Amino acid sequence: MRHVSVSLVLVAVGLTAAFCVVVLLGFGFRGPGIADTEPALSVATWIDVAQGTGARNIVSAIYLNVRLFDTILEVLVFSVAVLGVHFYLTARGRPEPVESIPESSVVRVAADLLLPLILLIGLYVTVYGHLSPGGGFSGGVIAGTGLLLAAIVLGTKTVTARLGRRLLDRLEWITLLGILIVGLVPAALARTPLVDLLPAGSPGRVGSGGSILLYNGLIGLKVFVGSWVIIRHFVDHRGEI
Amino acid sequence: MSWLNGVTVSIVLFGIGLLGLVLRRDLVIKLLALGLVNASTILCLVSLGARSDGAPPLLGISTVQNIVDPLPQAIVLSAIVINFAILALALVFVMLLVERYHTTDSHRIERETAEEEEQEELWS
Amino acid sequence: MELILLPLLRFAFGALSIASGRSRRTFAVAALLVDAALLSRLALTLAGGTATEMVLGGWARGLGIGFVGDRIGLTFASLVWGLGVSIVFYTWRQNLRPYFFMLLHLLIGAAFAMVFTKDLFNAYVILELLTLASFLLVGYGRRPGQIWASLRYLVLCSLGMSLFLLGLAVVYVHTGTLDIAELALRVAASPSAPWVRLGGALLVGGVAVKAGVFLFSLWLPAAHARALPAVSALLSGVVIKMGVVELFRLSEVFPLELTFGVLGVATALLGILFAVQTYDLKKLLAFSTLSQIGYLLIGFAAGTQAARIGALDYAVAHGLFKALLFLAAGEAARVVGGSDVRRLVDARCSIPTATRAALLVGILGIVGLPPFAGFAAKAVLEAGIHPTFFHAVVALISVGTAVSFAKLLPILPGRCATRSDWSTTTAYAWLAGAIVLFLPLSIAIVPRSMLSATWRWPAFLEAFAAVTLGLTLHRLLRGRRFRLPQAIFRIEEGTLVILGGFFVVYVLLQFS
Amino acid sequence: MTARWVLLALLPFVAGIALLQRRRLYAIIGMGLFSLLLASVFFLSHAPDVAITEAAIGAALATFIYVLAIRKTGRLTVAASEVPGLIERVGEEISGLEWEILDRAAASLGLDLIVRFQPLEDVKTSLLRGEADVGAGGLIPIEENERLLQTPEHLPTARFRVWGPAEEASSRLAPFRGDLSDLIDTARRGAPLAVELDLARFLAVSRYNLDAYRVAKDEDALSYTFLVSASQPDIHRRLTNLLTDLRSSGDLETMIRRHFP
Repeated sequence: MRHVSVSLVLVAVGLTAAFCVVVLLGFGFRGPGIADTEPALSVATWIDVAQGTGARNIVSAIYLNVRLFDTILEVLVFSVAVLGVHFYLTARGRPEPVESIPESSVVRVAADLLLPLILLIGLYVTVYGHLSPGGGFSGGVIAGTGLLLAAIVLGTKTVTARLGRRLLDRLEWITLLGILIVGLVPAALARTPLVDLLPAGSPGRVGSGGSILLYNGLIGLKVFVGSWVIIRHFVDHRGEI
Repeated sequence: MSWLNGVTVSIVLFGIGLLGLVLRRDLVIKLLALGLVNASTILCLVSLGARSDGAPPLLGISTVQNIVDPLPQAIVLSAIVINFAILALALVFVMLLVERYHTTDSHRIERETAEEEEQEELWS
Repeated sequence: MELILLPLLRFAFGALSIASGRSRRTFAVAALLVDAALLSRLALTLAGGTATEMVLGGWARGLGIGFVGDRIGLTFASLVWGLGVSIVFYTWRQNLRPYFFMLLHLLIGAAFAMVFTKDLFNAYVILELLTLASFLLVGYGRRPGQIWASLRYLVLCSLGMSLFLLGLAVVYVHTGTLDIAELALRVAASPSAPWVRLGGALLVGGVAVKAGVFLFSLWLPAAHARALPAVSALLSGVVIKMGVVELFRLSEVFPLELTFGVLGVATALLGILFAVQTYDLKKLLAFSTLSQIGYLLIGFAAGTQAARIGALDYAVAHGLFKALLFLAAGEAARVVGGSDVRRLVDARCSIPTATRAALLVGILGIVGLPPFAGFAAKAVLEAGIHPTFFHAVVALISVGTAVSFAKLLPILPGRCATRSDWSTTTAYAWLAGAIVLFLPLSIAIVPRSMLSATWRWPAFLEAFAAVTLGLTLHRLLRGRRFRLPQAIFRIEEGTLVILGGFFVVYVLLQFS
Repeated sequence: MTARWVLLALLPFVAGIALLQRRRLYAIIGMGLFSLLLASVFFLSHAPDVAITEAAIGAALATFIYVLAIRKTGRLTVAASEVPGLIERVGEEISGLEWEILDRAAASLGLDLIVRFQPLEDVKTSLLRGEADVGAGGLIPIEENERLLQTPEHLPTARFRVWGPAEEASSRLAPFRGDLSDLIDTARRGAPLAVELDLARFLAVSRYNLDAYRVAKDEDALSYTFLVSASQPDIHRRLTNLLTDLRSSGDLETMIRRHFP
């Protein structure tokens, strides 16, 4: 902090304070639902929408059906990040050896017990995304982070080898292509892309909610692989864990 | 306590993040501050619908009249992921810079890249 | 249906070029062909009637993400496609990795989505995808300078996007909509409400960071100057323009005339100042991009339909000649081993003839001599500008552009002939052809009546006068260097300048 | 709802304190805590989806990769040859005069100190290769090298020539470059030896049996210094300042007496 010039500090504090005041005064937030005019979209609309899709989780219905295109873009952003991490952290000359810490058997046992549990939680969060909170993204990340535990004990090389390195590399783009293809299938049937063709089903069942489950599964797999790739590179780059 | 709501707090957090971004010279802490700025906008959006008698947007569990606005919740899911992607890539780039310059001080990196630019050519 | 197929198919091609890296060039060509087919279908629909509108997923209007395929969208999509063609040719022999092609596909797909979307949050996500893809492309060469430039780019753009999201929250809480058309109606109903000013300032401030407006886009010169030539061309031709498209869409919602006027004049003059002062070819091009954005903003600010259309026309023209200039400059700098103008002049014989010809066409385009792209678009733009002040500024930028590009003229002559390979030459020829034939091509965006009005003798006279004056000034100023502040390009000062820019927009919105 | 208010009011404090930390690790942990609190606020704001995503991505994954990344970005790597009194392993800990100085320097730079012990001859190579930032362990640099920076002396030393029983003394013996434990082993066995040692190493060896050997002391004005890789001018400046401060405040004397009674 002390290397920063005084004038910069003064200008920064002044501008930031002024910014906060301006935004606070201009925001005009008087509590939820209190708007000057009737809002264009109301909660009731969304409840109708969700009932139409057959999903119980309204957020999922919006996220994976009404605003599916946003989600596809977001998956692309995540893929770009994974690819970027992969591209910039691999081809850097000397790869450092990765070793696990073999000494503590407690950690090993804990990992053996915890890993399946974490993977199971990830799977549950993914599969039940249209019924309860959660979805492919959080499920995939939870499962992917679970693997970090395995990496601590076994080393990243072993974990990658067990998962199958080529499979991982392929899943990376197969899932991405899968998501896009599912979105494009209606175009082949002379409907507009991104329309949900699957039936709504009876709400509350796992098999309900149209294609939300399908998307959740694909995104979950994609994010699981992706977050593992990110973690693997960061672990490898630390040299030791 | 009407002034203490998510929107107010989020704007204060935005300000703190901005200060961190400007005043801390360490790039890792700059990134943390940037993450704070991004997180504050998420808090702002989520808080738009929050109310004390609300209920989560889950059909069959919550009472229908109490359900809070689900749209901000749905869109911030995308925003969270995007923020993470930005952070991961920025961190990788910081690592690359550290490997080259052995420092995370933004001023020093600025100076050294400028010097290098003067010496060597941009293309080779 | 073409509207959504364009981006989705591009994304699929992106995934495919990672999946099968060997056929990445085949996929790039296939994607261009598919795009061409879809764009011509869209053009046929447009020619037959009004703009096509659709809501993704078949939902009701205002509920889902709305796409609109109007003239503006089609024009910009065509620009993106045209630049895509030239980039594919230009990089044909460079043996770039599948990773580069994936990013290229994603960038172009996101640009297609951007020109059609009329949903604020969708625009946010697209802009972020554009940011990330171009961020990684800027750092593609992995030189420390590139890495640092793209890191600054990422941090400042991410900050801008946070401002945008905050503005989106302000707007959403008062209107309950994210659809721009619906939002325009609501804002028109209460134009002087405090939230309109705040929301407008936050949204505009956020997008301005991406759009190359001088106060906000201080990341731009370094990122443009340090990236690979093909990437610089994409940044200047596509990524910046997407910010401009969003600014244009926002100008249909908020009363932004005064704001755009002030920002336009500021960015034009500052950009010219820096461009005149620099002797690095790529930096010169980057600063001139900033000054050219000034034209567009002034066009938006003038308030007449002709000026707005002229500004969009100019955006397309600028995309073409700036891309050509960046590609040719990159080639020249690679051959010579440096981008300092004086060095390029000394070693001009080693620069391939085709490259020098491309530079010539680009310079003629950017200084606005008839019949090249710059002249045609500028004439349409000026025909719509009424306040004399803006007229004076536009004339001043023309002179300034001529001054800053006059120092490139010594590179061009020389009897020595050096051949270059067919792929880069094709890329140049493609863009140069579009620049020469710009006037007939711009029928897509400019009504015929407006076009014919531009072929009047005052416009010709003005163009030649500006160039002559510019050349004279260049001779007078030669050897005189003046120092401009460089500290604003740092990350810290850049952040503060963005904040300051937000206040400027906010205050200006009070008076509109 | 009270819980939500309390958490909301806590958020700015946690964020502010986290961003004020000098050590990056603490700042990262603070922001991880912030994300966790934020996730709880989301949960209490009836946004369970956002809460789960924020907890999984913001609190867990982001914090993990930060923590994984900073080891790389924030450490001061020291290549040292082990010398009793200067820098040596005592059980799990490291102690010694040079260790104490380096520890202080690392703390003031906000870096984690990592010591790699290696034979004396490898220390300079490690520095030149950029594998280490600082070289330590009884270094007496003689020749100037523009790729290595020297810090001011911190302890005077001398040249001790040790030879015997079967070896002849010459005026100049080869300076010792290898592993000290090998030397001690040789001395203990009374095997032939002809080597030139500095003060700390001589003391270390003389703790064992030196009766069989002949010893001569050369009175050159020599001192120990640290070597710093030229790519780390910041660390060099900090070490130099620290040493000057320690000397002027008399702390250095106390430290020397602690390790060389």
